[in-house]
Amino acid sequence: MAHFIQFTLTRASMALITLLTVSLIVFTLMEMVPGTCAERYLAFKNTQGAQITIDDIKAEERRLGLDRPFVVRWGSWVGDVFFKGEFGDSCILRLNINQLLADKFWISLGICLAALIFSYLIAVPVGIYAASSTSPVTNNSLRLVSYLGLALPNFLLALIIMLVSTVLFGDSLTGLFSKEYRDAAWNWPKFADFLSRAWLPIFILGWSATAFALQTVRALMLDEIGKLYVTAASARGITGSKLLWKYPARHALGPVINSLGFDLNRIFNELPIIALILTLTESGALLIESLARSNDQQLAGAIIFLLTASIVALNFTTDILLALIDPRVRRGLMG
Amino acid sequence: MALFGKQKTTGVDQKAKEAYFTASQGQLIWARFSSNRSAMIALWALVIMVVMGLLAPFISPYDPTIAGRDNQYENGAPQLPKFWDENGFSPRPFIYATKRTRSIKTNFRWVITEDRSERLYVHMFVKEWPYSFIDMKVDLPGEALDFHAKALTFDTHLFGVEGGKIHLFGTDASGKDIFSRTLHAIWTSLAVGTLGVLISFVLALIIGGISGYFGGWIDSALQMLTDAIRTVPPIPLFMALAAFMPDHWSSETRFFFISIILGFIGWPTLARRIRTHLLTERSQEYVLAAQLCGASSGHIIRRHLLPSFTSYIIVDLMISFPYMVRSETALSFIGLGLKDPVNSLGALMQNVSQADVLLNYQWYFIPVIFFVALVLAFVFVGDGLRDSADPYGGTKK
Amino acid sequence: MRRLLLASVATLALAGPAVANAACPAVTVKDMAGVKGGKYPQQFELSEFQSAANCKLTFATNPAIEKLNGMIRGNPKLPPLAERIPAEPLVVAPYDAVGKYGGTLDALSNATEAGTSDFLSTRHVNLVRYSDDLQTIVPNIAKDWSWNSDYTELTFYLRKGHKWSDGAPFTAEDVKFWYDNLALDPKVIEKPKDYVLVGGKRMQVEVKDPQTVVFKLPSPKPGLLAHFATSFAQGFQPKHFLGKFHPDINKDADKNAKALGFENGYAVIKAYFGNSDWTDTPTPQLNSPEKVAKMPADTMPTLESYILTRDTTEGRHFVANPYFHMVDTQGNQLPYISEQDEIYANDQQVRLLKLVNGEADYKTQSLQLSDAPLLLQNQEKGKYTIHLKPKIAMHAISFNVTSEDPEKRKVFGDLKFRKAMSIAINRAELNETAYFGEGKIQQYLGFSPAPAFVDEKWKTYATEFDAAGAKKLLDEVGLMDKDGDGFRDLPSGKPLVLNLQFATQGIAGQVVEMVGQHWSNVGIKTTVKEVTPDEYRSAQSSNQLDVGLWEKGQPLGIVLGNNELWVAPFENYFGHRTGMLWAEWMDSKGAKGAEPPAFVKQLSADIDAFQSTPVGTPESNKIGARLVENMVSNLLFIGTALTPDPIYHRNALKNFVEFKTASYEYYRTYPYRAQQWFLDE
Amino acid sequence: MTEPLISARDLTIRFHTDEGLITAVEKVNFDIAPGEVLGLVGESGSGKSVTAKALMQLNAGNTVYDSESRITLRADGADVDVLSLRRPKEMMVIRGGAISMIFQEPMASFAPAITVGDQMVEQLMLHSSMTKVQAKDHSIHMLERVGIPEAGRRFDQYAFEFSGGMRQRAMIAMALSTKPKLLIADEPTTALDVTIQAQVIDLMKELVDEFHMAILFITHDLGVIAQTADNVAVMYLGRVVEHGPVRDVIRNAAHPYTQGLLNALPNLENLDSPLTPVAGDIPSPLERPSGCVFHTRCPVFMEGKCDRDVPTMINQSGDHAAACFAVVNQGGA
Repeated sequence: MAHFIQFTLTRASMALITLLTVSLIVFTLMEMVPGTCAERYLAFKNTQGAQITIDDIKAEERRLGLDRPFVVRWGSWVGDVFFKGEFGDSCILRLNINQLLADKFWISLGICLAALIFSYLIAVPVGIYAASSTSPVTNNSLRLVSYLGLALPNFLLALIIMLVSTVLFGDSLTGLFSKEYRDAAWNWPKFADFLSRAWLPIFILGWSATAFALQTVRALMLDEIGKLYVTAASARGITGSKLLWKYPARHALGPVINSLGFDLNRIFNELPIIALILTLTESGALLIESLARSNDQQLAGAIIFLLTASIVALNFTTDILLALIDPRVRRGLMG
Repeated sequence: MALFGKQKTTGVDQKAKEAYFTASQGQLIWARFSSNRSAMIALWALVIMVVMGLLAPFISPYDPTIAGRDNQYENGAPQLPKFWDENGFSPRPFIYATKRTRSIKTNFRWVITEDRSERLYVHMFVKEWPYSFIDMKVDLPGEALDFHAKALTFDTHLFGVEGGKIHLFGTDASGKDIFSRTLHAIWTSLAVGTLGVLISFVLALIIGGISGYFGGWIDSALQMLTDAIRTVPPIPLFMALAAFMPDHWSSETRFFFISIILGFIGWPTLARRIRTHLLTERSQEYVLAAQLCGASSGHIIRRHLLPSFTSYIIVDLMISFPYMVRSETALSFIGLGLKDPVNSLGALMQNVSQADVLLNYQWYFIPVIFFVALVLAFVFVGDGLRDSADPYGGTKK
Repeated sequence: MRRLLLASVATLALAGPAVANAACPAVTVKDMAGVKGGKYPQQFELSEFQSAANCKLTFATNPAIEKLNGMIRGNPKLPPLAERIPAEPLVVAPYDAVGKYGGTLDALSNATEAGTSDFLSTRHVNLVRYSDDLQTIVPNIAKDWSWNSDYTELTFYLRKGHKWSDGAPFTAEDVKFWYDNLALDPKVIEKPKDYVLVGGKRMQVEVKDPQTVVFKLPSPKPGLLAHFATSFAQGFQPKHFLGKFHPDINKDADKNAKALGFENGYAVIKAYFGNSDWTDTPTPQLNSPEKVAKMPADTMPTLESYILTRDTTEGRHFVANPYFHMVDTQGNQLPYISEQDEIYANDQQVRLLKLVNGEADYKTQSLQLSDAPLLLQNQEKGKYTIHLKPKIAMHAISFNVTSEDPEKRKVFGDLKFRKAMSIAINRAELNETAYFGEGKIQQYLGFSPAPAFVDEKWKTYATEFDAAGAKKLLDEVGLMDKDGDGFRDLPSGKPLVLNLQFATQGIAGQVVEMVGQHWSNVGIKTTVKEVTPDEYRSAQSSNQLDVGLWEKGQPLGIVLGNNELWVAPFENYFGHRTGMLWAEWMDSKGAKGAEPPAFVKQLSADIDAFQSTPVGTPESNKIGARLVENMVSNLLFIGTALTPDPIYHRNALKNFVEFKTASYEYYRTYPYRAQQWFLDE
Repeated sequence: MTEPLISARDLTIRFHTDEGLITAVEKVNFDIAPGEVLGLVGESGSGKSVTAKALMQLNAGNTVYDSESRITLRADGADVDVLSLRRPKEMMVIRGGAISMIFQEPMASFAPAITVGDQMVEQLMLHSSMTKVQAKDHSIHMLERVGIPEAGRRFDQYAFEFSGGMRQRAMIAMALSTKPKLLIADEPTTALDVTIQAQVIDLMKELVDEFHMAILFITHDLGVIAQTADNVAVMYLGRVVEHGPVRDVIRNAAHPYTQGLLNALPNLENLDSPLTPVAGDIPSPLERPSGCVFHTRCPVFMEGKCDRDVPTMINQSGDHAAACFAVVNQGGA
């Protein structure tokens, strides 16, 4: 047990360091995005009329402290984020980011996690079945369906669904809430209203994630089913689903769990595009918004950091879980 | 190792063992693969598309860029050559000449009418715009790497019509031939994918291999790196890197750069899997054995560990391919990847995502069909390969 | 559903006033009912109307007004209507019919402060406005105005009993407060905008009496009135409200601010007023949500026809201003429509779908000609109507005449080169393909539409397609194909590649692509790349762009009050600029940057003269003609064609008159009096 | 002689493969009496493992048993037609019930992430009416019995925490814990080093006596057979070419193939050294030789006879018989 605690602690500290590294990467990214916060800030202050010279921008940069060396700015940023949990103001909207994101980020995370669960709910049984079944027909058709999720670019899927419903039902299915709930406080009716729309992004994201998950599960299962211990087990009279789940399935689970965090990342990476099309007013949309359109470094940085943080967290958990179910990994990690 | 597992436990006749000893693993995989119908169909589809892409300039009747636009047939519907109509049969396929009108009444859309009296006959091997199969231009920053190779220039094309133009897949808003664009797009996307996959594969193998085999602090350090990179979503990564692309870069160079980036984004997933696998494998007896025999680490990784999940790597490569192509389209869609006038499937799909197209110019979707086919082909070939390379594939027939 | 319900309520309510006002005829623009027009078209002063129609106007209000007022946080209970409208209300003639109250106007914007101006303009007010002929300036907030003989004194006469949306009286002090304590206070607006200065110098604002305010100009500027008629910048702000937090007005300003949790008074002013005169900046609800509850109001009082009640990142909601100063010819207080609701959708395709669905009542901003087919096609289905109206700005192309690369600077600076590039463009083809043949081929003139003083020859100068001529000119410039790749290289032998970076917000990709092709045809190599508006602008600001690709053009009315199109870099950060270094040279009085050629100096001299000369006079026309000649003959900006843009409104939206233009310049709907729109479901 | 515990008659096994239908085992007959140790000898590829697996129906899904093939198990007086068993329930008898199997790679035959004890208990509860507690006690007892120190602690460990020899012992313990009538040992010692081999073999011998159970001992190593088995059957290319009591077969092997194997016996110092078998290569399964399957490598090959007719079993002495025409000739002489 002491072993285990020690292992947990090492992983935790590793996660923290990872997070720090990430924050550096993120911050660097934000630096690489063309233009500086100063330019955008000025742009909006002079919404009309007055001309902006390069000098104005320089002056504004000094005001925002953008002239300080990179490391210093990173330091202060990270400091605020880690200790105050404060992301500062958005360049464009000139609003406090913590306030701006508020529940937006949780909504996004919720949608993504839902999609993740959705994908494995399908992938695990189907994958295990596909690996153990002997009927090529069901096998292939099952795979075809789930792979379509991968083959149909999900932004296209979203657009088509949206258009069809527009033409047929005159409702573009866009937005996260219907008008009456848009500004209401969270309560059951609002949540219901939310679900009545959120299913679409969840479905689309989940479907495309399924393909990947399914392939992983199937591959792992085939590898495991091959192992001698399975034959040995059946030689001992263990049969049916017990044989399947306790032996190959359980052992195939390791890598699957291992990659959950990054499946989440993959899903989140696609969320913004969907959000853009379905005009979901959550952080995914904001991310694209701030990256591809307004170049709002501060905002984008905050969102990416939050996302990566949640992924690091998930990875940490999965690592622990993995160690719990696979003693070999535990030994391997403890060295 | 995988091979050994096979004789030990599959039902394949023990005597087949000798055959296996004599046959190379490649032959064996192929033997299995060729008997997997879905995979074979996929493979054929793939081959056909690759060839189409390869010969794109030859097969496509018109220059896919704005230069080849048909200014008399914008947003024109596909034209299918026919052999007969009310005016009788013709051995040589033909299409009709078209007239068009536009006004506020037609909502500013060209209304195109066929002139059935005037036939345009399809001819093979017609002379049209010149093209070169080898036309590689790289002008990275710094003169050193810059070069421009141009060779195999022809101006013969598979087909065309006399006294007009033929558009099998119709045309887009500026009158570019979608058929020609699709062919070129397939090639671009294939190239992007391949480059990306190769790069990420090599990286993954090296880093994952080292990390997984040595474990301990090396592993921890490398994990930190991979984790960090993997946790950053690619889109912003791309965004920032894309900002590096100098204006004067030719579209070829730009696309080259993008595929490299894709590669750099793609590796960690594979790397981490390899590592996990190695962590479990390395504690096995035979590795110890090999070590005792004084085999070098590299040798052990190569000869013992990696083969123990070749199938795994194969399927991973095959999976990651469509993902490369897919990220390309996704990025193009939000305007960070390749875009018009570059011909990539992504760029073409960007055009589809317009309400107007969805409602009125459905033939813009034809490239999408190819994209879907391409991805599916890859996935099924991938699965086919993994089944064939897999010890148990035999029992799955 | 909700809308229908309100509508029916409204009809019931209307029965009352309709009878009571039988005395006065229901004068509309369509049918003046024998009443002859007043001093200004389509509107009267109360006394003027009553004498013209010889009747006594009795007033009525929106039956839901109490409820609406209840939605404005912190607004006191409503006094009777008579005390809400000015003693001298502005009587406006509806276009087609006396409307009915109720309903919600649904609007669609890109995001906070993005693509909002067409909607913003529906509630906008200013001292004066342009009438829908876009020629006549007519009163609005101001009852009337007068110039002194040499255009150095502009006097505005305000309305007795005019009140802010919180019931506080609106007086000349509010005008002076805006000018002295906001527009010219560097702590509020860092750098005074060009429009509050005259020839770079400030004016003096004098309060004669509560209803009379005088602008004293250092030098003549007849355009100042036009500015108030077109600008989003309202020449008045609520002193009684913002003053509480302005240290120069109230010594307890900072104390009051701290009480609300702000560091100082300016912070509060920033929270309410923003850093510019722009009128839909985020309100405290958005910019300081944690403090807003303690603040006196969610938004500052306004004179506009609607006042904001809810401001989120998803959208905004407005209700009718119970103190609005306009009534129709039946005495019904405007606006007719009770509420406005704005939602944000940043994706063009999504917005189009919503419009096709009829999910908005009116839209024009960021609708492009290329969207016309789809919109036109679904008019019946979506129960809306599309008008195609000429734009003021046209797609224009410029070369970076002060490029960082000396060789390019030399080439781009060469008029022959610019002319070659202009005639290399096949505008006819462009028009056919990109503009559906709806465009009117024209050179860029600076003025748009072209005033009378513009010589015909300039309108088509260097617009005829002549590839051969272009090649010949390029040879003369010394651009030859040295390395035999089929494209011309710089005299030094370095390859010349024009990288056409564009943002769809500024110009259509198809246009760029085709222009690029046309240039390649004469041997100039081009690459096309779409970028975000921000990338474009920052590249432009840092002088990294080779080719400028953006819309350009302003009407005479604007030019009179705003010189930016004629002084290097020839527009603002958001517009189409070139000659950045010339601008630097002129700003720094020759200390920095590059010295501009004579014609540039001439332009800036002329524009000052032009602005200080009464428009229409021979003198003014002479200067105007010279401005155009210098601008066009030097081809700093290469024009393509004047094209129309779609304007969308749902058929249920009544009293919606066809606009003259689809453009920002006269501030969108401002000349067309959105207050008298009403919904008839 | 006593009634056989299990008997195979005309056992013929084929596989569907990509290369077509392949014959793995052809017309194999043998009996195993209770308590008897039958050694099944042959080079790798001779079909011995397939034969053994057939007894438990462990061969993969693409296996075909010829209609006349019969495997009869006499468990508790009742006859069980093994090959006719279909439903998992019925299989319990032959899988871990009356028959247990231990494999060549002890490591690989334990599930890596499940404790040894867990797997033992699972099996016990499946095949007996024991409670969890009883099952655990019994398992630990078995582990002790096969000589694993601190069995109590080991019970909760994973296979990878065992040493090679210990794993095989544990494997045996698990196999025997359900008191099967027949233990199939598929090359149980090849993966172990010399000293351990000896121990394991001794252990198995002891257990046979103690539990009075039969063993089907599969190996390519006649040396091992010599130490363990009562009877031996030599297989080549899916056919039994010679069988009989170990002594007779080893002393005077009749079949040229058996002779070849004997000549190739490794010296006892190094049991691990690879076999140097009969000259020539085993033919590919695809071209199975006509007539006597061995004729392609036979030193006494007779043109026109061995490659035409299939030799039948010819009795030598007692139960000792071999399938070879040459043998006939000798006998004749």
